[in-house]
Parts: sequence; C-alpha cells; structure tokens
Amino acid sequence: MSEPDPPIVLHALETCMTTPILSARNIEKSFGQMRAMQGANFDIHEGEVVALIGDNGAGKSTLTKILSGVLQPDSGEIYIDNTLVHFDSPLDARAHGIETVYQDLSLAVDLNAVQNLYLGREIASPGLMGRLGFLDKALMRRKAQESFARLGVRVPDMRAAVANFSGGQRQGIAVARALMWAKRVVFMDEPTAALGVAQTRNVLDLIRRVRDTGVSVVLISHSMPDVLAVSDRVTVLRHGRRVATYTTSTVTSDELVGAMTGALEREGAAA
Amino acid sequence: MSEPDPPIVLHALETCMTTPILSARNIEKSFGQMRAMQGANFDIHEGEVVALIGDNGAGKSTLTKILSGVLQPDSGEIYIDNTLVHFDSPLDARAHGIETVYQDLSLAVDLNAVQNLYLGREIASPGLMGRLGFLDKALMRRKAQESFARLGVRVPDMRAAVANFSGGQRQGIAVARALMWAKRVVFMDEPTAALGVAQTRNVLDLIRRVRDTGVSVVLISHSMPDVLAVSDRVTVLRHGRRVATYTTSTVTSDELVGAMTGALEREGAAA
Amino acid sequence: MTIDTASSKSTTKDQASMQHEVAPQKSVIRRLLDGPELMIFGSLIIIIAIFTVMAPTAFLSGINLRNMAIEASMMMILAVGMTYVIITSGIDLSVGAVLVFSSVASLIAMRATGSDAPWVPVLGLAVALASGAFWGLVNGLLIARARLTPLIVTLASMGIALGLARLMTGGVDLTGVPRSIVTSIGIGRIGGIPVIVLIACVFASVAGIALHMTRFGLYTYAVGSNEQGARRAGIKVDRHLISIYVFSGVCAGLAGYLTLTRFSSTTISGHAMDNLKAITAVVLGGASLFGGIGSMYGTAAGVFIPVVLASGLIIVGLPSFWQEVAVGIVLLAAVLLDQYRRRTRSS
Amino acid sequence: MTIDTASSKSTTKDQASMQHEVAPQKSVIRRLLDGPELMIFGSLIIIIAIFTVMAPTAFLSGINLRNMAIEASMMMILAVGMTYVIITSGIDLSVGAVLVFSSVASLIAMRATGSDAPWVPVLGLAVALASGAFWGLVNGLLIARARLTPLIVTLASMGIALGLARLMTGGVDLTGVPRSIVTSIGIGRIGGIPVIVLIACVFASVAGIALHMTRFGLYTYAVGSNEQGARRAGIKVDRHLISIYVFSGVCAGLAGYLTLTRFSSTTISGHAMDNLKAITAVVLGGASLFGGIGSMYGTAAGVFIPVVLASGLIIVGLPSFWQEVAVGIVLLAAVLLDQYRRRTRSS
Amino acid sequence: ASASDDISVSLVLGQRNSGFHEAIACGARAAAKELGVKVNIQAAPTYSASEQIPVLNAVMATSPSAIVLDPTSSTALIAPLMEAAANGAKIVAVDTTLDDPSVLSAVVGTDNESVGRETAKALAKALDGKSGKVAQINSIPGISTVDARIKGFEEEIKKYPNLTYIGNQFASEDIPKAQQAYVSLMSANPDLIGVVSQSNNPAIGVAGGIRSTETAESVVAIAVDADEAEIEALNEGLLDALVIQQPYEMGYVGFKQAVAAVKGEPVETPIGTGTVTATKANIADPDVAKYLYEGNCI
Ligand SMILES: Nc1ncnc2c1ncn2[C@@H]1O[C@H](COP(=O)(O)OP(=O)(O)OP(=O)(O)O)[C@@H](O)[C@H]1O
Ligand SMILES: Nc1ncnc2c1ncn2[C@@H]1O[C@H](COP(=O)(O)OP(=O)(O)OP(=O)(O)O)[C@@H](O)[C@H]1O
Ligand SMILES: [Mg+2]
Ligand SMILES: [Mg+2]
Repeated sequence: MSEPDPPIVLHALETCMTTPILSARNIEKSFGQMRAMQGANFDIHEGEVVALIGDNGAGKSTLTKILSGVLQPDSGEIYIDNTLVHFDSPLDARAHGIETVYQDLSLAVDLNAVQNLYLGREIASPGLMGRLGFLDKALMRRKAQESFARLGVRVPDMRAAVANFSGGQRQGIAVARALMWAKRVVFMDEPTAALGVAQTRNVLDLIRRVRDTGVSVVLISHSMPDVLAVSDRVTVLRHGRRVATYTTSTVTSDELVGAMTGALEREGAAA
Repeated sequence: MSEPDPPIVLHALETCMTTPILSARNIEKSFGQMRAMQGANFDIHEGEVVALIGDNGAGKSTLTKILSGVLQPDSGEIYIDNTLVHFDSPLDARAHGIETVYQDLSLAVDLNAVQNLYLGREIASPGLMGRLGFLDKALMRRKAQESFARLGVRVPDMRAAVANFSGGQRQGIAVARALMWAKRVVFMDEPTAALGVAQTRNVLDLIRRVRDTGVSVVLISHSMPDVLAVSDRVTVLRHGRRVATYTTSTVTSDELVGAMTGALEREGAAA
Repeated sequence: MTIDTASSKSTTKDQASMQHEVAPQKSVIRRLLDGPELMIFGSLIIIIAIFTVMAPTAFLSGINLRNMAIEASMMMILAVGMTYVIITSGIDLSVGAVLVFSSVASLIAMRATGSDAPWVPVLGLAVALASGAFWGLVNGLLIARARLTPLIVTLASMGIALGLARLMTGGVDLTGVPRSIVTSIGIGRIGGIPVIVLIACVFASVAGIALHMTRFGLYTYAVGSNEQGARRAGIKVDRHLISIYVFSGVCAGLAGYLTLTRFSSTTISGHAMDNLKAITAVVLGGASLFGGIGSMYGTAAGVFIPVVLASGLIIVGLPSFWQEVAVGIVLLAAVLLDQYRRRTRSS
Repeated sequence: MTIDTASSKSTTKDQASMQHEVAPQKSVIRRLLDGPELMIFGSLIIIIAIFTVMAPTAFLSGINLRNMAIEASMMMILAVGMTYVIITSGIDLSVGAVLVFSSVASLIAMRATGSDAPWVPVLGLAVALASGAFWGLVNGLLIARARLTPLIVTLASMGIALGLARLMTGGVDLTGVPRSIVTSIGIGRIGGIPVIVLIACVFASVAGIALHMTRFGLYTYAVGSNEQGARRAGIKVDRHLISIYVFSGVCAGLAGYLTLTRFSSTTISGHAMDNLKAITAVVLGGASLFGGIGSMYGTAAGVFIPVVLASGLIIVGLPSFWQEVAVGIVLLAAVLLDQYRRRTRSS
Repeated sequence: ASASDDISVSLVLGQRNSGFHEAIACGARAAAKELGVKVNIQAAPTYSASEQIPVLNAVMATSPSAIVLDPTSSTALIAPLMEAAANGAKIVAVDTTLDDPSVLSAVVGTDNESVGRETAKALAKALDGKSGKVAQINSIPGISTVDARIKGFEEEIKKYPNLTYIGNQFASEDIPKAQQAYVSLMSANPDLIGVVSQSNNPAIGVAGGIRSTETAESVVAIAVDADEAEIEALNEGLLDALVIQQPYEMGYVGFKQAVAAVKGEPVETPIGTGTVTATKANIADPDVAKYLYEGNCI
C-alpha cells in the first residue's frame, strides 16, 4: 500500500525549497500480522529539529529503527540528499552520519560507561600496540569524563558496569554516546523519558547546540512542552502513517494531541 | 547516620493530625561503596497522592523498592498505621495492601498480557480442577480485556508474549496490574515515562479516581506539570535524603526544581 | 479497591481505537502451526518417511517400533523434568547419575528385604523416587537458596551421586531384580503396547498438562522469563525452583526404577551421556537455554529424533562410524529447517 | 560534530554535583580483590595447602608438580577458547571431538609424508590447527549466520567430527608420531619446566591479554552482554562470533597436536568429557553462561582446581570412588565460599 | 633385597565399574595380604590413556616400590612409565603389554586377539553348523584390548563359511544404546542368528534386547567377561556363552612378580593366563566357577 498521506489538515507545508537530507517514502513494515508501518513518509532538512510524535504503538520506534538500519522495511524507499540508499545494517546508516538513541538504550550493561561511550569506535593506543588492537584506555576515560561533564550526565563510577546504574544514569550515557558521534542526523527515541528535570533541560539545550552546528535532530517525545520548546517542525504518526506535519511556531499543544489521537480525523480540526 | 532531616525550608508541615498509613524513618542503604539511601524519611496518609521527586540517582527507585519489600534497608524503620513492620519480601508488602509499578516494569516478557496482569493472583477454575491448579483462562482474559479498556491500555494481541510490545504498551500493562490490585498504597515509579499523551492523561485520571476510593498513591515522575496536576503533596529526595516536603497547592514548579537540584541549599529559597 | 469496580467515563475514545488495533484472534490450530515445535515434528515425520521408504518391513516391524518407543519413553521421562528445569533457565547435569543412584538404592532395598512379596517392588519404587527426590532437593536448595549456578551444582551432585552409587555396589553392577517387575514392567505389554511406553505416556501427558494449563506451569515460565519480576509478583520463586529440581530428580528416580526392570540389573556405567541427551531433546523441541520458552510436545518430538535416527541408520545398513556423522548432519538439517520457517514467518 | 568541540556554559552546577557523587577510584589491587575470580583462587590455595600439609613430600615433589602443570596446561588450552565462547553467551561442546579429529588428521598427514624431515612436524602442526579452524568455522557460520543454537550446532559437529575421525583411523588408535616431537615437546623440558607448560602459558597469556586489553576482547564482552546493542554500535557481530568459534577450534587443534606428542599416538576414545571439563573450568572461574562476564585468570584457577584435587586425592590415598564424592563436595564448597564473599561485599 | 614391610605396591587400573578390573584388584589384594605388602589401588574413571595417565602420575608421586598396571594404550603409557622406572619403581603390566616392553619387569596377561578368537569359536560351537548372519556389538573404538578382540574375532569367523559376518556396531558404553543396536539389527536382518560382544556393557544391552524381543531361542549371544549381570543373563538363557579371562590370576600373579622384582628375586615373564568358556551347563562347575569375577576391591 503506497497511497499518499491521507488528506489531513496540514498546518504547514514542507519547509520548502531546500532538499531534505533524509527522507523516507511509503515505508511498510509488518511483524507477523501486525502492520507497524503502513506507508509512512518522513523528511528532515539540514540543521533542523523535527519532533516525531504519536501515540503508543504508532510506529515511531519502528520508523527510527528502519532509518537507522536496524530493521529493513518490507517496501518503501529511503533517500539521502535525494539519492536512494539501502541500509542493510546500522553501519550503513552510520556511514551516512546517522546516530541513534534507541528507546531500549542498547547499552552493553556488563561494560562500563566509558566502554559504552566508545563502543565500536575505540581509540587505539598509539603506534604498534594500537595496530595490535590495544586500546588507549586512559585517553578514552579522560575524554569520556569531559563529555559526561559537559552533558551533565552523572556517572557514579566510571569503572563499574552500567548494569546497576539508575534508569536516568543509563539514559544519560546513551544520549551522550549518540550526540558525541553524530555527523548529520541524530534520532533520539524518547531520550529524556527517564531523565530528571535538570538533565532534561541539559539535553534540550544540547539538542539546540547540536542543531546550530548543522546536525539535524529527530526528537521522539511524549512531552508536548519539550516538543514545542525545542523543535522546528513536528511530524505526527498514527497507525504507521504520517498524518500531519506542522511548523512548531504556529501550532498548539492541543492541536498536536488532536492529531495524535485521531480526534482531528473524527471531529475536524476543532480539537 | 540517623540524624533528622536537614533544616531546609519546609513550605508545608505534615498534613498534620491524621497518622500516616505508611511511614519510613532514617532509611539507610548502600550498594558496595554507593550510599543510595542516607537516612531518608517518608510519610503518606490515607487517600492522598504524594509525588516523590528528585534528580537522577537521588534514590527514588531504591526507596520504592525498600517500601515494596524488594530490598531490605541496612537500617531504619518502616511503620504501617504506626506499627513497626519488616518487609522480607514483596509478598509482605503486598499483604499490607501495597502494590508497585517498578521502573523496569518487572514484566515476564515471555508471558502474554493477561498472564502478566494476573501473575501471582490467577483465577482458578471452579471446583476440583481449580484445586488441582487449573486456571480459568477465559474468565481472566475477559476481565483483563475490561481492565485494559477502562485504562485505555492498548494491547495489540492478548495472546502474544509481551516481548515484542512497544515501550508504552508494556508500561500500560504494568500500570494496569498495580492499579488493579492495590488496596492501600500504590507506588508508581515513573509510570508514564513511556506513555503517550492520551495514555498519560488516562493514568493521571486513574490516579485521581484511585485516590478517591481511599487508596494512597506515591507518584514518582520527572514531569513537573504532571506532579503539580495530580499530587496533594510533594516530597523531594536528594542524595538519599528527604530534603523538603511541600503542599502542592502552594508550590511552584521552579521551587520544586530548586529543591531537587540543590539550588535551595546553596542559594536559599530564592530559586 | 480494584479498577474493576471503578466507573469509567473518559476513556471511550481509547476503547474505540483499541478495537482498531486488536489483531484477529488466532485459532488453536493456527497457533500450533505457528509454534516453534511444528518444524521439529515436521523433521521427525520426514525422517520417519525416509526410513519407511528405504526399509519398510524392517523399520515398521512391530519389534522395531516397540523398541524405539521404549527407548524414547525412557529418555522422555528424563526430558520431562529437564523441560521444566530448562524453562526456568536452569540446567540439570545430574539426571544420569541420579538415575543410577536411584536404581542402585532401590535394588539394594529390594534385595535387603530378602523376600519376593508383592510389596517389595512397591518399596523399590518408593526408594527410587525418594532417592531421586533427595538429590533434586539437594540441587534445588543449593540453586535457589544458596544462589549457586545450576551448572556447577548439578555437576557436583552428579559426581557425588555417582561416586556413592559405586560405593554402594562395590563397583560392579548388581543383579537380583525381582522377576515379577521384569516381566510385568520391563518386558510387559498391555494390548501390544509395552508397559514402559504406557507409563511414560501417562507421565509425560500429566506433566505436559501441568506445564501448559496450571498455575505451576505458568510460574515456571514466569520464573524463567524474569526471575526478579516473578519474585516481585509474589511468586515464591525459591520454593518453585526447589520443587522443579525435586521433580527432575523424581523423573530420574522413576527412570532408574524402569531401567532396573528393563535390564534386570543396575547399569552403572551406561548413563554418562543421559544428561546431554535429555538437554538435546529439550532444546531440539524449541526450548531456549536462556529460559522462558519451551513446550512438552516440542520435547516429545525432540526425544524421538535421535532414537529414530539411531535405529533407522542401523536398519538401512549404514556402517557404524557413518552413523554418527549422519546423526549430526540430520540434527543440523532439522534445526536449520526450523530456523528457516521461523524467519519466513516473522519478518 | 562531536560534543567534544561544543562549548559549554549552562552545566557548571551539574558538574559540581557530579563530583559529589563520583565514588573514590579503586586501586588495581582492590579491584582484583573484589573480582569474582578471587575466591576461586582462594579455594585453590586452600586446597593446595591442605594437600601440602597431608602429604608434603609427595604432593610437592617435582614429578607431581610437573605432571599437574602438564595436565592443567592441556585443559587450559581448551578452556582459553571456551572462555571466549562462553563470554559471548555461547557454548562449544565440540572441543573434545575436534581435538581428536585434529590429532588424527595431523598424524595421518605426518605419516603420509613417509619422511622424518624437520618440516614434517611443522606440517603436522599446520594440519592440526587448520582442522581445528575448519570445525570452528563450521560452528561459527551455523551459529552466527544461520542463527542456530550453539548447543545443537556444536553437539552435531561433535558427532560428525568424531565419526569422521573414527572413519579415518578405522576405529583403532594410530601410532607413528615422529620421535622428534615426542621428545622435544611431549616429554621435553626447558629449564626444568615441561615444554607443554611453557606453550600453554604463552598461549593463555596472549589470549588473556587479548581478552582484557584489546578491541577484540572488548567486543567479545559487548556481544555477550547485548548482542543487539553491539550490532547497533556497529560491531560486526557475525564476523566476531565466527572468529571466536574458529579460535576455539584452533585451541582444540593445538591441544590435539600436543596430545599426539604426549601420548605418541592418537587417543580417540579419551576425550568425551573434555567439553564438560572445559566448561566447568570457565564457569568455576566466574564466567556466566548467560554471557558478558568472565576472565582468563578466573579460568586459570578453574582449570587447576579439578586437576589438583584429582592428583591430591590419589596421593593421600583416598579410594577411587570416594574421590568422585570428594571432588563434588569441594566444587560445591568452592562456589559456596565465592557466593558468600560476593553477598557480604555487595549488599 | 628389602624387607616386605618397606615395600609398597601401587595398582593402577584402567577403569572403574567393571568386574574385570575389580577382579584384578581382588587378586592383588589377596597377594598383598599373603606377602604382607602395602597396596594402593587406583583406577581411571573411564578406559582411556588420557584418563589413566594422570592417575599414574599422581601414584608415581607417592614413590611406590612397584607399579602394577593394565595399560590402556600400548604406546601412550610408555613415556610416563619410563619416568616412573627412572624414579626407581618396578613396573609390571597385567592384561596386556606395551609396544616397547623393555621398561616392564614382567607381563601377566591374556592375548586379547585369542580372546576374540575364542568368542568366534564359542559362537560357532553354540550354533552347531546352522547357517545365517552374525554380528558384533561393542562399546567404543579406540580401546586397545577390545580392538584386539574384534580383530581376533574377525579373523577366526572367516573359518566358518556357514556364518556370514555382517559387521560391528559401536554402541558406546551406553547400555540402552547397545540394546537398541541389537533390536535394529534384528529388524533389519531377520536371519540374524548370532551376536558377540567383546566386553560387559554392550553384552548387558544385548541381553536386554534379547529379553525384550524374546529372541533367546533364535539367536545365540556370546560375550566376554563374567560380571554378575552377565552371569545372570547366562543363567536366564539370554546369553549362551561367556569367554572368561582370569583377571584374579593376573592381579595375584602380577602383584607377586612385582614384589619379587623389588626384592631382586627372579621374575618370570611373560606369563599367559588363559581363558575359559562358560555356558549355562558348566558354570556351576568349580573349575569354571572359581574364575567368575568378584567385586568390591578397588
Ligand atoms: N519486533 C516486533 N515484533 C512484533 N511486533 C512489534 C515488534 N516491534 C514493534 N511491534 C509492534 O509494532 C507496533 C509499533 O511499535 P513501535 O515500537 O514502533 O511503537 P512506538 O510508536 O514507538 O510506541 P511507544 O510510544 O510505545 O514507544 C506496536 O503495536 C508493536 O507492538
Ligand atoms: N543494585 C545496585 N547496585 C549498585 N548501585 C545501585 C543499585 N541500585 C541503585 N544503585 C545506585 O544507587 C543510586 C540511587 O539509585 P536509584 O535507582 O534509587 O535512583 P533514582 O532516584 O530512582 O534515579 P532515576 O531517576 O534515574 O531513576 C544510584 O547512584 C544508583 O547507581
Ligand atoms: Mg517507541
Ligand atoms: Mg529510578
């Protein structure tokens, strides 16, 4: 099924003439009989923060995984800079500068915070040792400490496995990891769900700073205030389809909620 | 260390003369060298909603686990109706009518939604079969369906293992389970962190309805709007200690944030 | 209060959308076809078909069918307990040794009576089951209460039980099994069906029903799926684990008693591989060593495959050494097929 | 961009409180003492002390120390590979069979040359290692690419490898191992230390350093800790798993070659329990079968305990069957002690 | 020459749980008692060189005056035994010998190929000229003594043109597996008239198979050794003949030779102990009964 988006009230058209750096067209994905993606579209332009919102089970995480190379869609296309691409693995997405904070965090809980931060991108020791696969643990620890401090992530013990960290502490590490490495697009699947007030504020600040360096951010969140505070545009998913896209400056929380719950569909735009 | 709470500005004294149904005194708990609870106190009265807030790692989940019988404190006392009690296991706490939504949800992911809802409290078949341990699956499924509907929890497939459910779907099941069985106190450790807007609203509604039937609710949340919307009082934890308690009607979001982050301590009450 | 009694107003909208998302309920048959056990049954049927075509008279002869059924029955009894253990994410390496210990203890007890009264075999059975239960209790206590790794605990109890069995026999197999049980159970038949097979069928059916339809079975899955979660839900996890290891021990005790009746002597050195065989059957049947997943009918299929292969390969005349090679290849083919089916179905 | 280059203003407050919560950094010694391996070392030392007191001259005789070291070395070589495998949450039941296969293949190759030129032993070693690598590759491909359960895959390859080894030998042990390697390796010593022990030490040290200090080792823990997470972090999980099973196979191949030099013949009947012994050593050493946890020095201690026990119990003259009982009891005592220490430490 | 009470002799057996090895131990104990010599008996868990050598090594560390052992391999034990000899111990091999016997003070044993030939003869005798198929069911490949017996059987059976040998099935030490192998062979070859097992465990499995298929009348089964369970099967009519070695003699004589070697007295070697073929008819004869294996000596 690759019919176009349903004719829903669009409070804003696409931010116009610039080509999106990442866009998805007619993505379909089923798990057994569950049709999680039913022809979803998605676009993000350079240096913008797009909030991706929707009800539980709307398909936000599934779309994120597809655009991060974790899942392969049943059908549909993904374009980067208008070029058709195929992501067979997360490595492919990463090669295009895409980083992701997964909703399940995807940390290796038996490793410590530093090892998680650098997982897959360790700093080798200088010289021969490095070529033999030895790692510069001291350097990585120092840099990690800097990064955590900058992000306001509190790590109770740099050498302890993250298995016993609190929910927020783990999430902080996952967020730090994605932001540290992102080149073009960061997907953040509910990055602040377990974070405290100060930490959440930090992450929102950071999202803005990242955006200002030209990296695009896709923020998935159930917190309308956060969405309104930080995003440039909002895309709403429902039953695996994009049902609306808004420019943040012209939309209200109630309108967003209406679009998510389908009140719009049933009752018109008078939510 | 069982010194009394530090002399912090208390915007409200205890709700006064009624005795708390559950109270904790001078709770200490260390994990190795990490002192997660450093003499925490906590009180909740009948039919009130107390929000328990604090920064990441402040000890909210640890306190919850101690008051649910999951963890045993190193020292300190727990009173129910002014009687000293000891919780050696979650069963002990449950025998006192205490239910909990854990931050990690504590679902058996290989079981389905109905089985999780009734886990530990299955409905036996009538008659001899029941005494042999057979279960009335049909009845449980019917009742579960009713409960989920009432709570607005969407379960994509009642017979599927919850392993592949979305984050919010799982959380909905965990919340439904605790609310369904609570008799006196429900602890809810970030119950809406993964929930959508509508589901969150539902849970907040439900907390109020539960409160109205005389059950007390302890709500742990990082969302100040939610806390302010639903709670009667707010208790703030910091570094494993209670640092303040407020009556919700007289406090602002900024004051709460100040108390959590310690701005109060350093800068006085002028947050 | 329970929310069952709370009235609801504000959620009608969500109910509507809930209906929208509920997948069509599947039929029981559809679910069985979807189950991970199916393909193992499929492999079993393919294997049987091949041997039937290659050597119809010999393979399907009454003698051979009966014997395969007996062989599978003996292994099934061990695998029944192992299924429970593996679903809790445990493992029980001691089953073979406990089998030997139970049969030795049982035979010594029967011989000690010096009588062949009809109650002697009953005593023997009681001793065998009690011995099995004892070792299961030891395992269970060390695993559930002392929180030791099942692998090490059951490895240790395996060594201890086997050593003690050998001490009790003085190192050579004992004889003197009452004739009555050899004829009535060991080689007995009812309506042409070996008694041992009937016993195993009843035993496995009861254990299967308990696993899939009762609270006990449900808790077994819950413990294997999320032990901490089960504990928090008020399940007495320790007690449950202990009873499961006791049950596994009892299974081994029963198998030990039946072994006595089959061979009319103890068979001390013949069971070193029983643990691995039982584990293989359970895993072939779709269970995961990480717990939470598995089924009794899967195990039944898993038990038959090696037995049918062993017999069929001899019948078609494959030389001895090639048989081992063939068994390995067929095992791989069976799980590959199973894996292929699961992938095409779910993504 | 990376946040390393982003400037920071608004977070000084949090930095302050972060300092507050950082636990004092522990010294290397403290961490070693805290490690789960310690108590197993402690148990080992206690066992050694007891035997030393009971039979000082015999137990500490050069002959006995040397032989225990050789015995442990042979097992260590298998356990080195098994440590990697278990940390990835896998299991390798095929090591004993691959050992036999490799030694048979190696010996047949050496005999086929009909020469005793100095390159013949080198050829033999190459054949042994290549055979091991081949079986490891088979295991690894089926586990990583076809996503089959390690237990079933390695059980199947165990049967196939053993069957083929027996086919190649015709079922009887082959002799004709070049004298030169028997004297230089099998019974050779350098500075009083058996050559086999030196080889095992170097081998285990290199593998231990690789596990604990290199990227390869780190990825091994990551894969075992959260396979999906490792994949998402860009680790080539499949390739990594394959190389680990290949490595385990190479370990078995090396052990097979050394076995030839020790016994100057193949030993096709003798390695049925090697898989369980290696797994036991690794788990005794603190590894978890659920992956993500384990260490090479833990494994080393785990290897020595059964070897020291077996030798010590014979030396103090315990009758054979009591030895089995005693080994079981000591194993339990060792893990109980370890468990006790961990509990008192962490809660 | 030294006094008897300074002498300690260690017996290192190839396997636990076998009547054969128990009987060797009993013979050695009897000799030790007679001579007033200390004896230490140890056995490997299973019959293989890689299991026996660690046991031998540990025994060596106790510096016994002599070691009596049944070598599980004719090559693998040479090196450790040379080390033991260099350590001053006299070595006596029982049951079988080594490829290089120079390290041995004495050898007391059976020729295992001839044991195999005896099983073939016993089979032919019991079949009494009938023609049909015969097979072997044995434990595992790589056990040197059994391998020799299999070879002896296969050579001898060729002399009987009425018997068609259809090969050997290895069923491991697993008794049920041997039973299953028997039944499968039966099903595939209805004209199977004879089965031979060269050691005790497969023999017990075969007996179980004969019992459950009720083929005692139509099939002749021959086995080696005289464990209690085998004797019972013989009495039950499931097995038709047992080829019995003389392990008790091996242990007794071997031990005495070892003590003699230590004392510097003359040593007789090699000493062959023969075999006896027991049937249901003659098993009660004292001449045969005295060779039945006893246990509880390890
Ligand atoms: N691996 C899977 N197997 C089966 N069903 C799945 C799987 N992953 C997701 N689903 C289903 O697909 C639908 C969409 O899930 P998804 O996780 O994308 O939702 P979401 O929008 O992220 O929700 P939430 O806000 O709760 O995180 C859900 O109904 C979920 O149950
Ligand atoms: N089992 C454990 N072992 C070691 N440390 C632990 C354990 N559980 C909690 N901690 C530590 O105790 C402190 C308090 O943790 P807790 O989970 O109670 O925090 P929290 O207030 O719930 O935080 P969050 O908002 O992030 O959930 C944290 O620093 C955490 O790392
Ligand atoms: Mg999601
Ligand atoms: Mg928490």
